[in-house]
Amino acid sequence: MIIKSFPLLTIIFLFITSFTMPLFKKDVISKRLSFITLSISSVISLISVIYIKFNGEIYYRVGHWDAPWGIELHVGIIEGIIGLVFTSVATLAIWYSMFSLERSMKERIGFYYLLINILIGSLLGIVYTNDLFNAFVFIEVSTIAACGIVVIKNKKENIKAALKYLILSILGSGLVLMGIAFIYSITGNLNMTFIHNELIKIHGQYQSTVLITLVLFTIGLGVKSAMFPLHTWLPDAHSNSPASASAILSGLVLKAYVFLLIKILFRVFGLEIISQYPLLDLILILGSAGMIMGSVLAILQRNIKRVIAYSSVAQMGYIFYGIGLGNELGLAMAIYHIIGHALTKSTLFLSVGSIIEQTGNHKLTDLRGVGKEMPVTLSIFTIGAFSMVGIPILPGFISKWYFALASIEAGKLLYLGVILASSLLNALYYFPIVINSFFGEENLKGRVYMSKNKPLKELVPVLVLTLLVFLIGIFNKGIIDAIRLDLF
Amino acid sequence: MQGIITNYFETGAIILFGVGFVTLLLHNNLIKKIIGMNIMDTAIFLFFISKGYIEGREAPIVKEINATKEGFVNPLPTGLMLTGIVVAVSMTAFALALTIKLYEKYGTIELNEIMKMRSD
Amino acid sequence: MENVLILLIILPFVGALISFLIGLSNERLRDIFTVILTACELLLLTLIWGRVQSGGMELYVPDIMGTGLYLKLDVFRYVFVWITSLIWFLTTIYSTQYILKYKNRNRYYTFFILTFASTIGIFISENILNLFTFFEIMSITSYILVIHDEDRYTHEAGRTYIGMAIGGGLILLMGLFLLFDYTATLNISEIPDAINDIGNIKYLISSLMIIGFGVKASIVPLHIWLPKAHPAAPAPASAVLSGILVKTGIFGIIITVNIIMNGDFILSSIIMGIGFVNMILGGFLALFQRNIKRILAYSSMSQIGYILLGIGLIGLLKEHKIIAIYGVVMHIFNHAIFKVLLFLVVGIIYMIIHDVSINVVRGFGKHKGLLKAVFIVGALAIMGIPGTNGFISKTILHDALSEAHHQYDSYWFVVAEVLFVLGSSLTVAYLMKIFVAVFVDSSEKYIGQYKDHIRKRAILPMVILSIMVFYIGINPNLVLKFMTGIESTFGVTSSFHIDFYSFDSLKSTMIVLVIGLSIYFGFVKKYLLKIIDGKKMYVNPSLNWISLEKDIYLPVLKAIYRTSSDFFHIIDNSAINVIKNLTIGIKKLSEFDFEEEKNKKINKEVSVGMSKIEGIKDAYGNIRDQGSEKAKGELTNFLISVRNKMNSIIYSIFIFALILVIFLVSLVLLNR
Amino acid sequence: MSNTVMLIPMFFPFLASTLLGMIKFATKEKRNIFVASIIIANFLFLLLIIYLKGTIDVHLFMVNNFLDLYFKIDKLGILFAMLASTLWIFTAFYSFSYMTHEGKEKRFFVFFTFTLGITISIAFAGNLFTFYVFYELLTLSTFPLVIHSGTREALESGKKYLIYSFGGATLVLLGMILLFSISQDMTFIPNGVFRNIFIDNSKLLLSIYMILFIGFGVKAALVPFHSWLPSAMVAPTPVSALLHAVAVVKAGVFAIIRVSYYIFGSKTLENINGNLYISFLIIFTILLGSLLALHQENLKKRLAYSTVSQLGYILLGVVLLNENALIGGILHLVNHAFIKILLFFCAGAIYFTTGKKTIGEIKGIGKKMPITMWCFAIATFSLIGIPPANGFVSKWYLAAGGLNSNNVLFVIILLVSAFLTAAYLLPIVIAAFFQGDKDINNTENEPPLSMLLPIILLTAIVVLLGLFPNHVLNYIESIAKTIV
Repeated sequence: MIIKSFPLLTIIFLFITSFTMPLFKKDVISKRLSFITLSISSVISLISVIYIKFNGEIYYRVGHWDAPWGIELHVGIIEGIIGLVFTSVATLAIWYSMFSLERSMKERIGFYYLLINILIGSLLGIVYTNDLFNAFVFIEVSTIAACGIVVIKNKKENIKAALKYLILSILGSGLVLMGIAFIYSITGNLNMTFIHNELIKIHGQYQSTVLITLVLFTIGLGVKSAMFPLHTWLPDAHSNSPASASAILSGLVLKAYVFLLIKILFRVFGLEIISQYPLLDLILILGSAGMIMGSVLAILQRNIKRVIAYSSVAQMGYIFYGIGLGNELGLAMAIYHIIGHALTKSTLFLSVGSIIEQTGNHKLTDLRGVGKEMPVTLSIFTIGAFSMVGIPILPGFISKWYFALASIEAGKLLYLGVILASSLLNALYYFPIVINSFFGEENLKGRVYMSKNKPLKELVPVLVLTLLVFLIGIFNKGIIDAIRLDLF
Repeated sequence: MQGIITNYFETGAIILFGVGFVTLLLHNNLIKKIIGMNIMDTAIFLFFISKGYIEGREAPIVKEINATKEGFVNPLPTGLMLTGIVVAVSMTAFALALTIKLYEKYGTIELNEIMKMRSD
Repeated sequence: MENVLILLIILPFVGALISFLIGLSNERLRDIFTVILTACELLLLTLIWGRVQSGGMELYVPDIMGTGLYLKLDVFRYVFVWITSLIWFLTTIYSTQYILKYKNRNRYYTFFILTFASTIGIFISENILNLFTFFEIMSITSYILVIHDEDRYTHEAGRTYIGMAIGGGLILLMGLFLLFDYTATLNISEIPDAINDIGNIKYLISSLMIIGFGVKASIVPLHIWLPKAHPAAPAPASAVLSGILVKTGIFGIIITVNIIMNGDFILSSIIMGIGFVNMILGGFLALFQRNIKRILAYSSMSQIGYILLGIGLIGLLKEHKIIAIYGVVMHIFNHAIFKVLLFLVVGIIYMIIHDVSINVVRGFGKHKGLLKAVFIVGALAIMGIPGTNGFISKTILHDALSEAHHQYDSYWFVVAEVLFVLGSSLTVAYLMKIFVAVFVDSSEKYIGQYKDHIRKRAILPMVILSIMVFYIGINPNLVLKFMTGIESTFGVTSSFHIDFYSFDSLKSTMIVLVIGLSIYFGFVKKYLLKIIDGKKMYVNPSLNWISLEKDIYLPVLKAIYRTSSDFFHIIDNSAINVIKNLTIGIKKLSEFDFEEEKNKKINKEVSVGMSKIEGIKDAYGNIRDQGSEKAKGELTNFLISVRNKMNSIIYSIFIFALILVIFLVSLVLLNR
Repeated sequence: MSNTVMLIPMFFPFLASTLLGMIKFATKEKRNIFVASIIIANFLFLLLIIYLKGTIDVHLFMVNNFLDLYFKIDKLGILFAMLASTLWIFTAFYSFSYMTHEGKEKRFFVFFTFTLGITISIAFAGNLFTFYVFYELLTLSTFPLVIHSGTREALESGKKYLIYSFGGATLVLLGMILLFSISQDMTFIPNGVFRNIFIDNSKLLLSIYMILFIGFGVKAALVPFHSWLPSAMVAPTPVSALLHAVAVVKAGVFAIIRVSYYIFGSKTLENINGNLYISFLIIFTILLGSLLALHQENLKKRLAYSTVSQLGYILLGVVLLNENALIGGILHLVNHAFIKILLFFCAGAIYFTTGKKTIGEIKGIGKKMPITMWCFAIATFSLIGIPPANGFVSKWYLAAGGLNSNNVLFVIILLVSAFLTAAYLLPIVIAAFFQGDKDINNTENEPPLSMLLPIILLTAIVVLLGLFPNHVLNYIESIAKTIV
């Protein structure tokens, strides 16, 4: 069946097209190429999701080697959905950037699209692969690509941010590699399924090795996915890149690593093994700390993009929170939150991007009353903000609700307070933005209605994203059920 | 103690890792930091490869000595580490490139000095 | 036929509105209309006298005001209603003259009639909740009469009046709540049976109700509104306030003590005690007053004491209570007549010289024969001189007292007899004071007759009342016949006979007169009449005495008000304060964020940009003011450097290492 | 499927308000006619559906046990919905004139209509989740109304309103989560979802109840979470009136009734002593509201604090857990709605015609605007609870309820507060009618008819409700009988 090779196909397809981009002199061509390839990948991902839905998960052996030796791709429904979300968000982000990227930067346009393609390809690789070392390679590729995107604007903040990101990422991947070495040394396998089977048998003899490995993976991937105290690179990196890049970095890149962490913790080791160590509690604590501190730090920011970047820290906190709960529902919700947040955060970054683009201001104080000038964009932003705060039916609310239920299920009632406090804090920094831009006599003085509105065609991708946000919220039941079915 | 001496490869790797990490931590000079990272990477490679090596066995490319499976060491770690080295080199290259850029913009590669001149 | 009852209420209610509407266009027509209206009411009542005598009337209108409207008219109630109608009829006639020079005449008539309607309502309600309803309406409508002048004094009086009326109403309501909760009925005739079974709580209930009604009846110490409100109102309004409205409270107390509680001994004794206090205190304070209206107001209080005494006696006398019943009702009836008469006389004085201070109007009445005559009639009646109606009711009450003395044979009743006489004597003394000052002393200022100021329609009511005073005094049995049957309401059927003009009663009257005159000459003339600036002036030393309102009630209320207000102000802001403090905390953290920029910009930034919650500016300001600038500067710098370091590459790596170590150590430790 | 017809009165306003926002009207009159016809039509829809369909329900959108948008028409809901729609009509007409002063009328009417839909949805919400959804939406849709004037002060108050509301909603969410985790059912059923389940962990139940109560209590201005309400007075008068009378604070109270009697059930609450701890807060609420009202110079703020204390009465009726008290509570909910909206309308009319806001300024205004002030006076007497006005009837039942549960203290507080009510409202009336310069030119200066008429009609309703309360009373009694 050709469909079984679709996952690999998307990865290879994206890589190949990206390498051909430098061949073309004109930026326009790479721009369109990137858009076309990404949209094709999304269609393919959609097909594979549908296929998986009806025929079960795909195990695909690369180059026909059998499992323990060759590289294997494993695409279940979760991977499928995440892949679909990644490709479609990327498509929409690129669609958006097709109109706007030139306005914020003059050079290296073609290079940007090349990096995006590589980045998405490698992220898909991280999501799909069933091979640890393969995952490591994809991590490194994606790191380089992501750093490249950060530094695509030739400004000193960008360079510094990229360097910080790079150094921490290298450290993280070093730990991951170390972890892989440990795992390999005790199991002799790199294929996740096989490692798991092996570990079940032998983990009793290698308790401290397993423990150290767990820590290496958690920290290694944690730093890449901005687990709370290790988030320091994130705001600089995300806030300085172009809007579409921020959307992808914040919405997708972080999620790929955290998803890999989930795979390693629960597929490679399995709940049985990790529940012997208090690791999950530590993750839960850090997750909660992230939820609170991310928001608190966001309140203190004055640059709107930094606010949203810090909000990402808080939202990643939710995902770690879900992982840390260590029960089925928590995990399922962590994955649901990956999806929901990917969409919401991209929406937010893209709408803020267009606001900054149109007004040239990025300070909160300068953005007052902007709702009158660009009501459509700001309405989109408002919907995103509502989701973050947790207004019912939007995905943010669904996540919070089920996270809460999961923590009750796990018997961790006190942590409910964290969820509530964090959503209140979310309200505390999102609402003033919304209110000050829409309302207020002083704020609206001198603003002309719809004067800075973006043309509707440029807003289409953002509108589509908003629609997706709603859909994810409304059809949460199906998604969550599918995730739970495929979880272990 | 016995274990440390027996597994001298691993011991060495860990020591190297520590050296690398400390270098990374304590030096303000960006180049030295990158060197520290390289040392760390090397430590990991050493560790990984040592896992693949068994005393007295041959590499699987040497055909004459032992044709059986037991005669050869596992070639996979070595192969993996080749990939790893490539990745590490590219990373280093990228980091160095960024360092040059940074020097262009800030005029120094001492991080503590850069820290003091916050732009915003 | 039963529907007449509802007509009795609706007629004045609707009439009030109609008179308002008429008054908008034609005042004269309105005056005539109101007079006719009250006349009709009086006529209607008189017509149904026979019917009431033969057994009373009842009417139940369901589905209104929640409980429905339950009206009842028996002889007891009929006496109240009839005298009310009569007084209103006369005062309305009087008003058409008196109120001419006032503003807001239309409003006056509307509320005058509304008060009338609600008063009728009070007297004929069988459901005690209906009674309460009308009681409250009356309080409010009469308030508007009290403050009719709209000057500072009337407003102050009005404030006391409405405050006490509403407070009293609520206490009464509390009593009713409890009553209904325990007895599950609101019909006055059913309560006595129900209340027997509920234990001592009935004393609480009845005390609450007595306090509630007692405010209106101005029992001590709830009387403080009365001497303020009565002088404040226009004379016809004062007349009805004193003559009728006070009686609504009395009516309530009679209902409570003698019907609901069935003349409970303890309660009756207390009421009797209060009656004496009222009697003596009212009379005593009346001696000092210089405002004639206020003297009369205190006099009302004193007369209320007699009525309360009678109410107490009804309870004490048990089987023989019929005599006390007649005494009480009779005195209520008579007091209404002569007190209204006196107020109307004062009203005439006021109409002419716009002042009623005894020092100003001295000698006014020396040459005014008719006025003098009517005043004498009223004065004699209130003193209880034989031949007037006051003598009749006081004699009955005195007989009742002797009867009780006879029945219980206690020394207390000796004291009581003495007090009774003293009370009457004080009455003589304060009336002498008015009479001598206004009608005997001479003054050059007031020689004319002022005939053109006064029309016949102002004189007529006074004449009618004077005739009634004498007619009842001479022919008491007529009134007794009129009242026959009131005892059935109290569940007794015996009869009684009194020889009014016996030697004893005449003798005691003489004693009273002698004592009264000696008080007047020995005390009033000597101590209260001083020569100031070459003129004889009455002084009022009681102004400097302790005043219940100013020295006790108000300070206590104010203290309670202040402390509770302070307490609640704290609570009011508690939520805000908590948030404020939280934000101060956050602000402190974030302060360095602004500190980087020039100091001037900070304040702008804070006020414009970051103030998320109200009051944050203050909070911020506070921090800035309080903290010593230098220390804060260092702290801020430190915080800035911390934050910058946190964000730098070097420290990021440190954090990374730290977390790694923490994870490893804690896992290792926790695992073991 | 025909049951879905009941969604019309809920969703018609949404649709209509969107239309209103999009259509460009030639004249103000046309727009006013449009708004009026929307609101009246919606009222008719409601009547028709109640009349034709009776009590029906519909699952609009059911995902699972929890995510279930479920609407049900029951008697309590009908009461609330009718109250809201009736008052909305009055407010609409009142606003046509009033809002000409405030400007930005179109925005006002868009949100105004929208809020109607939400309020009716709240009334007919069939489970706690649905309720919660619309409860949140209510905050959002009323927010633009609160900050209508757009001044700094308005924005600050708006923020306060939002923060308090969301704080409360967050607590509600927490309570809902806990509740759902033990009951797996959040449908509003008379006598509650616990009627068949025995839960022995009474402390947990109690804390859930407290959390929900306080969460909803924020909207119901429960002390110490009330301070958003006085600050929200910067809103235009029709908005304040609606906020107070029915839309926001009553939604909070309504929620508490739903939670107490339709989720927990009176028996469960009695078992867990749910009412005991709450009642302290309520006593504070009543006393604080009425005492602090005395300190307010601004007329609207005084009314706001008065609302705080009156809401205390209603809550008291709800938590006493006996039939009389509940009847009193619900009746007071209705009565207070009419009285308070009337008071606000009068205050607004004064502001509209003379621009006067504080009590010191309005001396003698009764001579200029006698009709308005007469209506104000009647409302005042109602609120104090002087018979035969309607406030008295509800107070009577509340007191009876208080005594039924042997709480004399409550009754005393009720009366003290009534006295304080008199103390803060009567001076206004007195000052308006009997004080002020006598010599100034007393030409009558009433507000325009479209403002005066609602005032007069509402006064008529208040008086009629007081004189003939029995129909409403019987209806409420029938509700109370099923749930206590």
